[in-house]
Amino acid sequence: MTETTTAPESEAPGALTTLLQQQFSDTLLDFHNHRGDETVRIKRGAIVPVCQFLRDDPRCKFELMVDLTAVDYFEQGRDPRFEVVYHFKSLAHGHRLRVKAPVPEDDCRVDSIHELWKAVNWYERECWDMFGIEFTGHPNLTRLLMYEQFEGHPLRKDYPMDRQQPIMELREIDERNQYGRA
Amino acid sequence: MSMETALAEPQLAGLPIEADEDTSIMAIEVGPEHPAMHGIVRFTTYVDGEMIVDMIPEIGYLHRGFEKESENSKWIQVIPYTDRLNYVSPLLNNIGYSMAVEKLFGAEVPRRAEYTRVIMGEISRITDHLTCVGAAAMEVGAFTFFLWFIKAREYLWELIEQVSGARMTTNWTRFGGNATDLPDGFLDDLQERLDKVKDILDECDKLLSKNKIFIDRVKDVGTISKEDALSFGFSGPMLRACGVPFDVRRSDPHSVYDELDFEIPVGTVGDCFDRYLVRMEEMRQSISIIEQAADKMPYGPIMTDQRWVDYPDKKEVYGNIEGLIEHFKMVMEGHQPPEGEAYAVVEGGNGEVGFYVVSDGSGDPVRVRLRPPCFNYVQAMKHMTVGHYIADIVPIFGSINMIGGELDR
Amino acid sequence: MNLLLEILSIPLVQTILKIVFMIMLFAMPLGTLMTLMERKWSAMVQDRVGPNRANVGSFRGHGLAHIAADGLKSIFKEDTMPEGSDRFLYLIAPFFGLIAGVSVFAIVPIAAPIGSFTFQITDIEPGLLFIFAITSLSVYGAVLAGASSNSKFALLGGTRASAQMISYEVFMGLALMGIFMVYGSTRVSEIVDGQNAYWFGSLIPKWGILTQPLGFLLFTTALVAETKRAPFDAPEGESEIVAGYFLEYSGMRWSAFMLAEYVAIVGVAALVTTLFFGGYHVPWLHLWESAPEWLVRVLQFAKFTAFVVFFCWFQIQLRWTVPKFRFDQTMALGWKKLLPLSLANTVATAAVILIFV
Amino acid sequence: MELKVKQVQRVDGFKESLYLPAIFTGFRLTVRHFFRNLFGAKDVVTVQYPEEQRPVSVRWRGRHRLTRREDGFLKCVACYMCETVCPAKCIHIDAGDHPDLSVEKYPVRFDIDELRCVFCGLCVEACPKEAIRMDTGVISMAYASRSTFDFTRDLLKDEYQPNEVTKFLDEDLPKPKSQAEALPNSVGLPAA
Repeated sequence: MTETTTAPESEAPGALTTLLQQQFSDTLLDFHNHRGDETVRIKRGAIVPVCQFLRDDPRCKFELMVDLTAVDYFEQGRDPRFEVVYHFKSLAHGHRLRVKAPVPEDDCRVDSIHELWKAVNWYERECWDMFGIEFTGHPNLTRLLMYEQFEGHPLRKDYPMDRQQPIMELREIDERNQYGRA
Repeated sequence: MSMETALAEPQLAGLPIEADEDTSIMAIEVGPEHPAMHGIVRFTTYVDGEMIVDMIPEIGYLHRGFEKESENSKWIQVIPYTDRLNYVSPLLNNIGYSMAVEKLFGAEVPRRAEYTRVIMGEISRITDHLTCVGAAAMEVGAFTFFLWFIKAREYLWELIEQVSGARMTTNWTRFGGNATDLPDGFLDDLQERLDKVKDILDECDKLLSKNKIFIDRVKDVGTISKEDALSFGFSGPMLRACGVPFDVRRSDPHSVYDELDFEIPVGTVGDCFDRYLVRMEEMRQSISIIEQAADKMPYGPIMTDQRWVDYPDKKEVYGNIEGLIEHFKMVMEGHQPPEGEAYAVVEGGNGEVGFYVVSDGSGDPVRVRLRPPCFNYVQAMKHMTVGHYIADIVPIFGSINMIGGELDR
Repeated sequence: MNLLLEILSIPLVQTILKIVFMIMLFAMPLGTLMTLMERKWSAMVQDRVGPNRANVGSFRGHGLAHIAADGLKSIFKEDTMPEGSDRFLYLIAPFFGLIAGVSVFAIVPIAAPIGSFTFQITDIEPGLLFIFAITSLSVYGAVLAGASSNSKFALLGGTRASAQMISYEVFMGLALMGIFMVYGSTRVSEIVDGQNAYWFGSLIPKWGILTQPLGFLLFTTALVAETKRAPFDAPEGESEIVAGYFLEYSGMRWSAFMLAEYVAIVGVAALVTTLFFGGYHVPWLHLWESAPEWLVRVLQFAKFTAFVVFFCWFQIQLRWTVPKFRFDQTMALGWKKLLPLSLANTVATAAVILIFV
Repeated sequence: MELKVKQVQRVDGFKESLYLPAIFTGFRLTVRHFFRNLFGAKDVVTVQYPEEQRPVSVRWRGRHRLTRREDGFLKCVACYMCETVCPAKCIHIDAGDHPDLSVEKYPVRFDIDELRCVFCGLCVEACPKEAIRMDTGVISMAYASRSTFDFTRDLLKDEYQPNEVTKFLDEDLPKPKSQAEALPNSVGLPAA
């Protein structure tokens, strides 16, 4: 467990961050080291070369694409609104890395990295399903968890919690929400 | 149409084939309602005779909006939801989520709490493996094996009940510690029950592990190579069965696992037989971990004394007004971890369970993301089943231990 | 009184009475009981309690009322028929298995004959070969049910069942060649009587299990495969093809399939007892020369029943012990291992008989 | 601790390919279980439910109950903490002025919809007065009608009979006659 300070340890760049700074100096936007999680923010156009580098370079050697998701900063009013978050794990070196790529709302797309790891395919589909972030070059970008007729993208913050989809019967839900006894 | 020609057909390699009278290919819907589908998942399987030529997994039937629900809750209210993710090892999810939020807080967990977490987590892992191996064995016909395992699981769930107050919906961890300490006499009871579980494991091992009928069913079935497994993002027993000794408990040591001695079982081939053996061995290792942790169990508090991480002590709440106000504020406004993001991993029952949490400093999470291990396994189902018989779906699917709640969230 | 005796002495009446006894009072009740016993015994193996909830008033009888409850339930359940099914075939399919199952009892003797009166429905010359012919009919039950259900799972189950039953039929006959050779007949009564002989004075009875141990193993395996029970229950394959060929059936027709399976269990037990365990002959009973004739018959019937019940138990125990084969492994085992073995057994038996007898 | 790796043993040799030895071993095990369960020595974890009930642990989170003060009235002060913390949002409280002047508020209405409840126990932890508990040990609530599950203040007693209509009316509340009676602490009496 890390020390109980909230002071930013983020100032000192980690080894991987330094490496990425050297290699992709023009695309690296930001980095931090909060709570020991090495994190870099990169321009979304560079996601494919960066991931390629992370997978193939012997100093990185990230065999595992652990997780791919997005975060919606709508309520925080941040611009760009979305951030696609990649988590990587290297078994050879034992380190982890988080890569984030900001995606604006009006041009909601990022390049697909499905050719680098086979696991990416479904993660990108899920991300599209949930956030509406388009992964250009993805072979089969269809809904994964929701059904085809679903309208909207449920994990966007402006998708209301209690929104009724047209395919659902409203009657039963009204009944359930009526709290208390007759 | 033979296997080779069927695979050579361009449309078969990719997306749905129209199964019509001209081809000998038949489409079979395995699931969503099917006895071998634990949880609900659908495999549209294309078979040539009994040989699978293509398969389209479809998930989402159990999607309950865990992440959306969490983002509309307070931080503490997410813990009960995590029980329902992997519902055969809920404690590991509790622990993972709490670790993620503790990482945000920068909170330190007392050692006794860590040791109890290890014990409870390993019990949970055993129940997970018991369910998985038992169910997989049941589906290849070893029903007795399954019910003996269920009996063993029953012993362990009663233990979990003694500590947390519920068998499956445990809601046991809190930020900075655990809700309850181990009750009196728990460690003796634990040892007694672990001995029973060990006996059952030995019996079941004799019953099945050397039975040629069983070996025939699982050997060289659902084989996946090391490279493919890594590319598909496998973790946990599935990856270890391929021969990669990757265990989050060792690679990213959390809790007090680096003070405990255990071996990581690995397989060689990466087929269902290896997965079965790895899981069987892992249960024995877990028992040994529990015994070590019980021996080393330190005395001390089970909650961190850091303020604003968890509710103040009940004595404070009842005794003085500051404590009461702090308690009131924490309940009404929720726990407020500092702004930032954290990714915490635990070795779950069937792989790396990761929680990615983002906070903006308020009482409501911005993002709670679960990285489900079986998501990757179900994605690889097509890769593992094509070329096998339709009956092989059952052991392969059993061995990946898909948990619907975790997969669809 | 005389009239009654006279009527009873008519062979046809005797046969009908025997049929009624064998089917209605022996095979069917045992088969029905097996439906419960399977559940109770498997519960004991698996450290469970088993069914014990059905009750008539306060009578539970450790689950005996479940037999009645199950019967009533299946009678009153709706008899559904899937859309697009072949109506006629769908309706008749369940009864092939039942007919084949009970026909085994036509040749099984349950006690030694008294004068010209045999405790056996018919003792025909071809004996077992006739039985093989009849039991092959049960293939039709599975195939027709699978083909007429208009369901893919049922179709797969039906094809599996037909392939498995036909191939195991082949060496079931071959496995028995040894028995035919040792006892020199295909007539059941002669085989049974042949097992009443002894080696070393009257020390060891010449039972089929001792003269043909390999034949016993092979024949039992083949019979278990014929009844499509574990470990050979790929045609049902409840985890992969749901319930196989009888997936779409409900109500009484489904019960007919189940009953056929359990009657077949009793049939298998009866055949194994008759062919390999001396049939009704109680070993060493001939040493007690002053035994009254009725007591001998009662003892013989009791011995026969005890062995039948034991083998029923054995089959059920086997089912809850072993996992099941995959379909292609069943076929590979049959054709590649058991068929050569039974051929070898036949040749070896013939050689031994030629040289030593 | 160093990384220790253990290779699992795949046993598949000639002895296994004979099928029979393993089947025989298995048979011995199952027969042993069979006879052990046939004659006494029940190693059965099944509970014959309605007749016998499993002893639940003291920490078991069952149906809720509202604790009472010594005068028999509810301890609850209607502070809304449990309602706030409840993840299933199944608790609904309406506060009212308590006739006993020593108590500021009391729940005029305290409803728990047990069908929505997820039995997480967070309400018990949040309560500053130990007014709500889940220690009744009631493990299953199987009633015939949906409305039976809407537990009101009056039904959250220690024992609950769904068919018995009980009402805890406002007339039953204590009616203090003097200041000293209403506020015993104000005249210096130690709290009980």
